[in-house]
Amino acid sequence: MQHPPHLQIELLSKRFEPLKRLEQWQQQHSNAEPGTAAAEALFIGRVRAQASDGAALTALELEHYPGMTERQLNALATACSQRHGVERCLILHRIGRVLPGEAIVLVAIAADRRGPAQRCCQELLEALKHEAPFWKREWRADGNGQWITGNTPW
Amino acid sequence: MQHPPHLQIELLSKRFEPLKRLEQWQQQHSNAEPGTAAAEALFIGRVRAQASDGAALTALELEHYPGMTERQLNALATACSQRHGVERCLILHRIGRVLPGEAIVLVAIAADRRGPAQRCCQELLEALKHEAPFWKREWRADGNGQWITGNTPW
Amino acid sequence: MTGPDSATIRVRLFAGLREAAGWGEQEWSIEQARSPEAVWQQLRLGGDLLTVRIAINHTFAAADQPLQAGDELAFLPPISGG
Amino acid sequence: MTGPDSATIRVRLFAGLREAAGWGEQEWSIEQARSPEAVWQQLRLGGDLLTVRIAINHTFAAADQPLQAGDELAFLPPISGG
Repeated sequence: MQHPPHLQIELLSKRFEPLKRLEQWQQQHSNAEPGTAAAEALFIGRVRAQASDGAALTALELEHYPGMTERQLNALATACSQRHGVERCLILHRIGRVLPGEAIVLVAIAADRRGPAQRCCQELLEALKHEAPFWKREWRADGNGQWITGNTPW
Repeated sequence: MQHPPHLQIELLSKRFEPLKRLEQWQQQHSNAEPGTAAAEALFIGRVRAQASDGAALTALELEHYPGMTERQLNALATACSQRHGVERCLILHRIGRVLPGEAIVLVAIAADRRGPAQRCCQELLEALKHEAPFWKREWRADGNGQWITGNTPW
Repeated sequence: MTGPDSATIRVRLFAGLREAAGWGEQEWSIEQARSPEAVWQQLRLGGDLLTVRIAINHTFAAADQPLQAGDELAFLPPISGG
Repeated sequence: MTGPDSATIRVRLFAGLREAAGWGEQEWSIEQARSPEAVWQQLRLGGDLLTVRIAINHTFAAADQPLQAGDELAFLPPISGG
């Protein structure tokens, strides 16, 4: 077995630039162990301009459970990374008020092979959507804010 | 039905920076149709430091079939993008001499939903590995260069 | 051995549940909080507990798991992250 | 109607096949190149045609597809891209 996967998990209350953060993450990686991970599977999710009923969306509000959310993300990332034997895992997730077009989630997985990298990225994204305590409220142009119960179809 | 997917496919004989190219691709996107695609699934493949038999690798040489390779990539990307109903598809693939650690392939898919984006990215990567005419030769430190017959396990 | 002040649990509500109840955090006497489902019944929020997930001390838990003084009990409406 | 010079096809080999044959591109008379498998037999490269993919005019084709003057026939060893 190789050494345990490197995890980096952050909740961010301010806008972030996914590619900038990926650049930093890759840099750390290539400084630490040059040339190990040949495969990177990445996912970036952004806020849509429409609410789930099609109305114009002003912003998404993301509530979380401080302490438990971090703990759950860590547990999910550890389990998924070990199950697939990947080398590095990055999760960035916004909290608070997020505007249409802004990145809300970034999942990045580095592994030696494309299969484990892709499978881990996909499973971890599903896991955090359903098993990490986050709640979305859609704020509409009319000032109406409604909690979403459930997730978008896969 | 939405309009046909936007495809960008390039064979590159020089080193490229995946995140720089992704930035340009995202920019075009947000200029053209701001806020449409909420999901991006990305894959970056790099050259390993070891040959398939574990020996140190000096470089990978990539031969292709000018004309047919481009045509096949285009056909594969069109079919896959339409099958999954995704919005944008970027494929960058190196040709010629590629050094360990350098990016050899980038596949990026933008779609309205995470499922189609991820499935399309994954299927297109498999398709181009098996259905687009590329051949890899591993150059070792001892000056020995051997053609690879077949692909790495998924 | 323990004074009456320490024989409590903390109850937390989130998102729609928090707004329905009008509060997000309360101390409850352990006497009235033997299990998550006992607390839920007293909350009278009207929804079905089956649609709500329960966490005790930041870990998912069953509705009948016994509570102990000092525990943090949370009711989590359907999750929608990512 | 067509002169003898135009009644040819172009044969192309890649990677290991190109090196085994010692050439990558040749013109063949259509008389000797009625089908990909007929060409393959004359190449005497020793490998099994089942492990090789065939393309006619940049499109994958079957080993018995008839060839026509002006066609470009290619033999493709196992692909290893990406």
